[in-house]
Amino acid sequence: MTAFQIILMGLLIICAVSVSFSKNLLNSVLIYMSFSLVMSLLWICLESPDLAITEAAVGAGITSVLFFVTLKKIHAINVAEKEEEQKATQRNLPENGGKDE
Amino acid sequence: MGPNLWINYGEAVAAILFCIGFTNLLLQTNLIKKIIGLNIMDSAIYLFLAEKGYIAGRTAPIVTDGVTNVEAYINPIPSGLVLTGIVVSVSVSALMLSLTIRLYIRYHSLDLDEIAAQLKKEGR
Amino acid sequence: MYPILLPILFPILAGLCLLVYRKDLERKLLTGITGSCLVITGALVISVLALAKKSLILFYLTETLPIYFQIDEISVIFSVLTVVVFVCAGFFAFAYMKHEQKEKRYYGFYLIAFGVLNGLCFAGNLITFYLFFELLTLSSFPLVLHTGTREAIMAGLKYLFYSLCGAYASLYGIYFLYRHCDTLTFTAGGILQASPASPDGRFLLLVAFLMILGFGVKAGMFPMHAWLPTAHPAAPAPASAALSAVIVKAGVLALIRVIYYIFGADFLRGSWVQTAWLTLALVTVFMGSMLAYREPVLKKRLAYSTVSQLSYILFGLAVMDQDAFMGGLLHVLAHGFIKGTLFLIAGAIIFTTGKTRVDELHGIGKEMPLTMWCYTIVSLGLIGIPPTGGFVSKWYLAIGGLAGDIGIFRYIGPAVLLISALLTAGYLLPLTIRGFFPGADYDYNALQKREPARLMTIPILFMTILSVLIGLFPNIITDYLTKFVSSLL
Amino acid sequence: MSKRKPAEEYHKTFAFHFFSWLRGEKDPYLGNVEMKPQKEYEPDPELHLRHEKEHDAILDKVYDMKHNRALGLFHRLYQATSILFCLFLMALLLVTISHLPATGAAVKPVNNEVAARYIESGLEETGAVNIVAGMILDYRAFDTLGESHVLFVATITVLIMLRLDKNKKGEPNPLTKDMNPNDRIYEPKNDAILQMVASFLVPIIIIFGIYIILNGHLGPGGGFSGGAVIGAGLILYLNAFGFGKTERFFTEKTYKWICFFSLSFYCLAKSYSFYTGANHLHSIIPKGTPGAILSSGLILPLNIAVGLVVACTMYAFYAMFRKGGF
Amino acid sequence: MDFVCNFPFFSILISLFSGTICSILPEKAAKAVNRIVIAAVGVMSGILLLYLLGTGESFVYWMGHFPAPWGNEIRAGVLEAGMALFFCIIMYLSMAGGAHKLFDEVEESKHNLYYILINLLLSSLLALVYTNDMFTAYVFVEINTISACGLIMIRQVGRTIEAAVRYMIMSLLGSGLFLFGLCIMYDLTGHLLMSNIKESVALLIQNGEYQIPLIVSVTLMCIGLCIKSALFPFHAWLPDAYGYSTVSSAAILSSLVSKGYIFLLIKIIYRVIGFDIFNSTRIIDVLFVFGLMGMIFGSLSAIKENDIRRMIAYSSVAQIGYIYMGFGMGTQAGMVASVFHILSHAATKSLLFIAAIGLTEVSGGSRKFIDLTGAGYRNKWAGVAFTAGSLSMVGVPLFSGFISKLLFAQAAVQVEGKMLATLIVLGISTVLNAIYFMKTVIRIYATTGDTSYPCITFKDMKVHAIVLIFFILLNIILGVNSQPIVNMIEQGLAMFA
Repeated sequence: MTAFQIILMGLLIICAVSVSFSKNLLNSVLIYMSFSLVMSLLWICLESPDLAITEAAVGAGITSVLFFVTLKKIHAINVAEKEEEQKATQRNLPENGGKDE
Repeated sequence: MGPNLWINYGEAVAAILFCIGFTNLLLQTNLIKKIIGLNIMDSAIYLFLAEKGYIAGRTAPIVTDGVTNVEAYINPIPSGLVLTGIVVSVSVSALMLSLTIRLYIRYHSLDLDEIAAQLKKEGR
Repeated sequence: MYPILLPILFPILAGLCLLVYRKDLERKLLTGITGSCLVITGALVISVLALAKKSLILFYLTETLPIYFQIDEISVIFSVLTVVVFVCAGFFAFAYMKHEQKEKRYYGFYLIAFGVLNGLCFAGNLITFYLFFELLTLSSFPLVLHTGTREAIMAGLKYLFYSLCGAYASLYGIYFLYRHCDTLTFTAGGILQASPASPDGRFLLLVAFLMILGFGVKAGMFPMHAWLPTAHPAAPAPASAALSAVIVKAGVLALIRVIYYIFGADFLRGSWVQTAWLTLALVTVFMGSMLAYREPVLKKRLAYSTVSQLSYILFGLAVMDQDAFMGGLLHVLAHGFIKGTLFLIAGAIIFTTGKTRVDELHGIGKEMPLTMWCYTIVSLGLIGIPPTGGFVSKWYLAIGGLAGDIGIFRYIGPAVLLISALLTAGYLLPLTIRGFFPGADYDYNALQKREPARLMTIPILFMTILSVLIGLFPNIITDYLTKFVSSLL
Repeated sequence: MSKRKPAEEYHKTFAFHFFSWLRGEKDPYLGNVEMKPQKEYEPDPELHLRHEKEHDAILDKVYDMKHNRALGLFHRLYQATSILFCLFLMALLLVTISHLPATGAAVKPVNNEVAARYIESGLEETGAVNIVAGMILDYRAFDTLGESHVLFVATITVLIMLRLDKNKKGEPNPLTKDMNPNDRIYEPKNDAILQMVASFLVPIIIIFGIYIILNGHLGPGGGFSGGAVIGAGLILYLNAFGFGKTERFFTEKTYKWICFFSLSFYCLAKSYSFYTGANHLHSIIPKGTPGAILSSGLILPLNIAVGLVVACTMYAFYAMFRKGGF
Repeated sequence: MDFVCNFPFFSILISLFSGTICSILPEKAAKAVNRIVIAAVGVMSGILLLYLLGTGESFVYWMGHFPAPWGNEIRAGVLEAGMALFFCIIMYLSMAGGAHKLFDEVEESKHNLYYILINLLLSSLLALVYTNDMFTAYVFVEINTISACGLIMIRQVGRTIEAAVRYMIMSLLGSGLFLFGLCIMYDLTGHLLMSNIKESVALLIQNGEYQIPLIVSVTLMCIGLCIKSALFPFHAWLPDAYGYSTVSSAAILSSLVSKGYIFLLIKIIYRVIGFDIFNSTRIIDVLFVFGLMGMIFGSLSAIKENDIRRMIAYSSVAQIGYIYMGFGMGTQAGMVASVFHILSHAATKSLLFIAAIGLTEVSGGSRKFIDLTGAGYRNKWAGVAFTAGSLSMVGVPLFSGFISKLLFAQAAVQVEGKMLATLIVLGISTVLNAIYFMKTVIRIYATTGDTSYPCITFKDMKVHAIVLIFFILLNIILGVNSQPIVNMIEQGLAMFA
């Protein structure tokens, strides 16, 4: 069991680090989702099934869904070209942002 | 350095995760990533707590076959605390995400510094 | 029930009512109300001094700190001065403020400042004193910035800043004292038990110096005198009369209370604090006279003169000798009356001619002979020519300085006083000379008598007469004070 | 006096400053404190406008991240200190952890009489087979009461942020007018595969959620996780069939009343048990036989209440995020 | 057990429950419920305070059927009851004083949500005050944070949303650190209940075990709470949050929310770690230094500020610095001074916020000093109240600010090492206070103001004026009648031990 736990923990750290360095928001959210799943597995190993169920339902389920909806709302889920476009407009924002309001 | 670092590797991982989350929360310019960092930080604390309750060789605290012996089960308290904590963290993330949406709609940006600059420009 | 509170609360409440009342009053009614309030307050003060019980504990602020009032000889002197100057300057203001805006606000704060000053005179312990000291600053600074011009507001802010800094410096003194004394009640001869040589005592000397500097701000002592020449010209003339004659004396009163009633003269005598204080006082005396001598604007010149003359009093206090102390107290009265008169005269001149600089005032003596005669008489008094009030006080100061146990200052002190008196003649008399002898090129045809209104001349005359009376019959006051001064020192 | 300096030079000397202070010309406020508001004492609209424009220009310059070196430097400094701080924190925590009692050991401060009593007499005192459920809903019920209100208050804040309301005249609020009311209209509707899968999966998910809730005191799970599962099922249903379908049985009103009744029940039930407990009164709620579905006193109804709240809240979150209302 | 002992429990439950009830009520009813609840809790706390002063002993109250280490507990002593009473008074007055502005600033349909937030905030404050259990404290800290965030952002302009995000980020950092510290503490002692933790900590100290984790845990909890209560280096979120939210929110946030955390910290110091053990650590020195820096830098930022609300907000930073400086002295007297300053600052700061709104109302809604010129004449009551508040802040005798400064100075002269620094900084900060508050007072009473704005008389703003009068009275009561209150604080702190 210990080896399995260590592997899971390594995965956790990898997930956490790659969330920080991933460029794409959608990727980060997906990685975070897998982080939650790994966490719930780890909790099964630690003999806490209550936590595992809750984390699976909440962390990997509801929270991620909310993240997705947010990304949708802020137009971050897009195909690659649109993303480039998005970035270009974002860069221009400081100039015209004030006037728009 | 104390004697138990290698035995407490679970907690050590929790501490590292906590710091990664903390750094994300402090340094990421993107609000979404800040929120993910926050969630990672919270999860790390819960992992820490769960490790505290774990006792090698014992089972989950659900009474099986009427055995109510301390020797049989792990410590139930941390699990209870973590359950409460998870609810808190999901509430907080929902709140933060809704704030993010409003902020984006208003300023078309997810970077707090950029938003602050826009604010200064607007309101004298 | 508490008669001692009446002269404090009555003007404050009356002033507040004036301020709070929403509509603008008719001018006659306003001056009538203010005038009667002033007179009533004056009567109340006199009757309290004569009749009422001499002390009162109002309530306890903390366990050992009551709000406490008591009346002693010092209170009597200062409150008599306050009453005379405030009533006179108040009546003067009825004529002077005719064309100013927001008269009601002026009178409101004027009355409040009157009440607060009475409270200051009657305060029986350091905390009560500090309370009224702060209130005095706050209630008098609207008077300074009354005209609302930019200069006035800057001057008011400067006054506030200096006064608050000084008050906080002294507040720290109070904090430290509070640790060493069970009570902060004013007791003749001081309440400190520690000897100046002990470590505590050495620390307390520092505290004493801090408090002297702090309260010295209000009395215009050297390092922090700069607010005076800014605030006086900016304020309306009756306000500067009150300011210069009474309100700056609050600093003197504070120093008397702190040095003679808290620390005790014996504690400080011969210490470095006394030396430093003497030095500062003498520097201020000389510097104030020099600056006044160079100053062309009349009101500013008078303000520098105030700086200089106040330090005469401080010198008298710092010598810690019976005669010098007596001289200081006499000078409080004499300078109060004289400087009040001088500022009122300056106000009358500005009011009728609109001129502020001394060199513009050729022939003013021909135009306003009565006013200028008063000016001449009180100027002579301030210079110290007998038989006016200034002579007696300076005489006592000089005697005390020579007799005092103050080392080298025994010679320096009187010398500086003498030089400064000459300078005083130098900066006050030119106006008289120019006023009465305008020179050959003066156009006598354009001359017109324009003596100011009676509301202005009567207060001026009254105060001039008082200042002369002090000089003629000083022994009424000295007899009253001798016993008490000997008990104090 | 023999050599006179030119005025400008003289103004820089110490002597000038000293004498001007001596004469009281130096002003403590001047140029430091009071001047700014004083300057605009009598507001001149043109001047005012020009000041504002200058101010804008300055701000543009100051906040121009690309060209402003000082700001960039500050930024880098901030990042460096943050990273250092985090590394320091990590080191500190690791050192701390190395001194903590060993994981997995049976004898350490955590495993004291408190845990022992929960395990040994939890079954008879609370009637719950799942000791964790017994603990959070009976022994430490106050925490859990607080926890459910955390969720409640979070919903309230999300409502404040995202609910699109119209004012009395029926106009949308100007503050939220930029918000896109329903973003589902841009998506393909009536996706056959999704609907097929959903009609098959949603009942199973919901039944599973109900099972978790009802079984909370007997096995792993409980109101919160079960509620979250049901909420997920509802969200799936919504995605497959659209708001039109869900609004038939679930509107804001429904949500409000379900939430209100569940939370009130929760509050009142727990108040009763707190009150009787504190005043040492006998509670009339039967414990039942451990292991049966209808057992363990208040835990089952409380789980149901929490489950309802959580399910509705999760759905409400989603609906709010999606279209700003139900 | 007397019936009165149920009151802490009742007050927490009533306010929690009223939050739920308000969710289905229309706005007017919600407002009524809110007022009634605050008043009822206030009355109960008052009765409880009298009862406790009578018995002179604190008591614990089981939350459930199980005693101390097994079940939850709340605890009431003189200080707790007094704090609860005071919080209720301030909250009621702030709500009443800002009520008329609420309608301009918040969407109509969301008014009842505002009252829910207030009710829940009250219950969380009460729980923080009464709790005897660390984890309960954590849960209610979260409720407090989220509802405070709601109070900030309910006025939905860009500024407040941005401020709310900043506030949340800082608060969540704080909560995370606090929870981590709590977990370490739990691991070391095995308890979550304050009194049991204290016993175990004393035992650990005696045996010399787990010294490093203990210190780290205490430090983490302290830093967490400091961040949440906006101690100096962590105050970046504060000016926007206080400066742009609705006026009631600003008053409540500055005078109650941060004070709730500070009170929790006091409880932790006394009831969890032990006063003497806490004072033997270096943490107090750090708190002391940060407190001093906060006092100066907060005032300096306030001087530079050109907006009246933000100026008052920055002054809060300075005042919180005072409180932490009192902690940092490490003496009983310093602690008493800090607790008194909590009261005095709460009374003064909410007065200033409520008065400031009265002034801006008659200046065309602008908060810039230029437009406020002469506002004191247009709205007399607000002008007078602002002046009174300023005088209290500056430390004029007869107002509460003077007494707290006196207490701080008195406490400082007992601590040899920190005396000079304290007194110097206290002096500088007081002078700075005087500068910016007096500047404002002069500004609002300057004669050359824009006369085109309307004047407001007593009739137009009865409630507002009455609230202001009550606030001034509260200030004067604290300033004049301080001795009984100080005695009460001392008694309450003694009960903590």
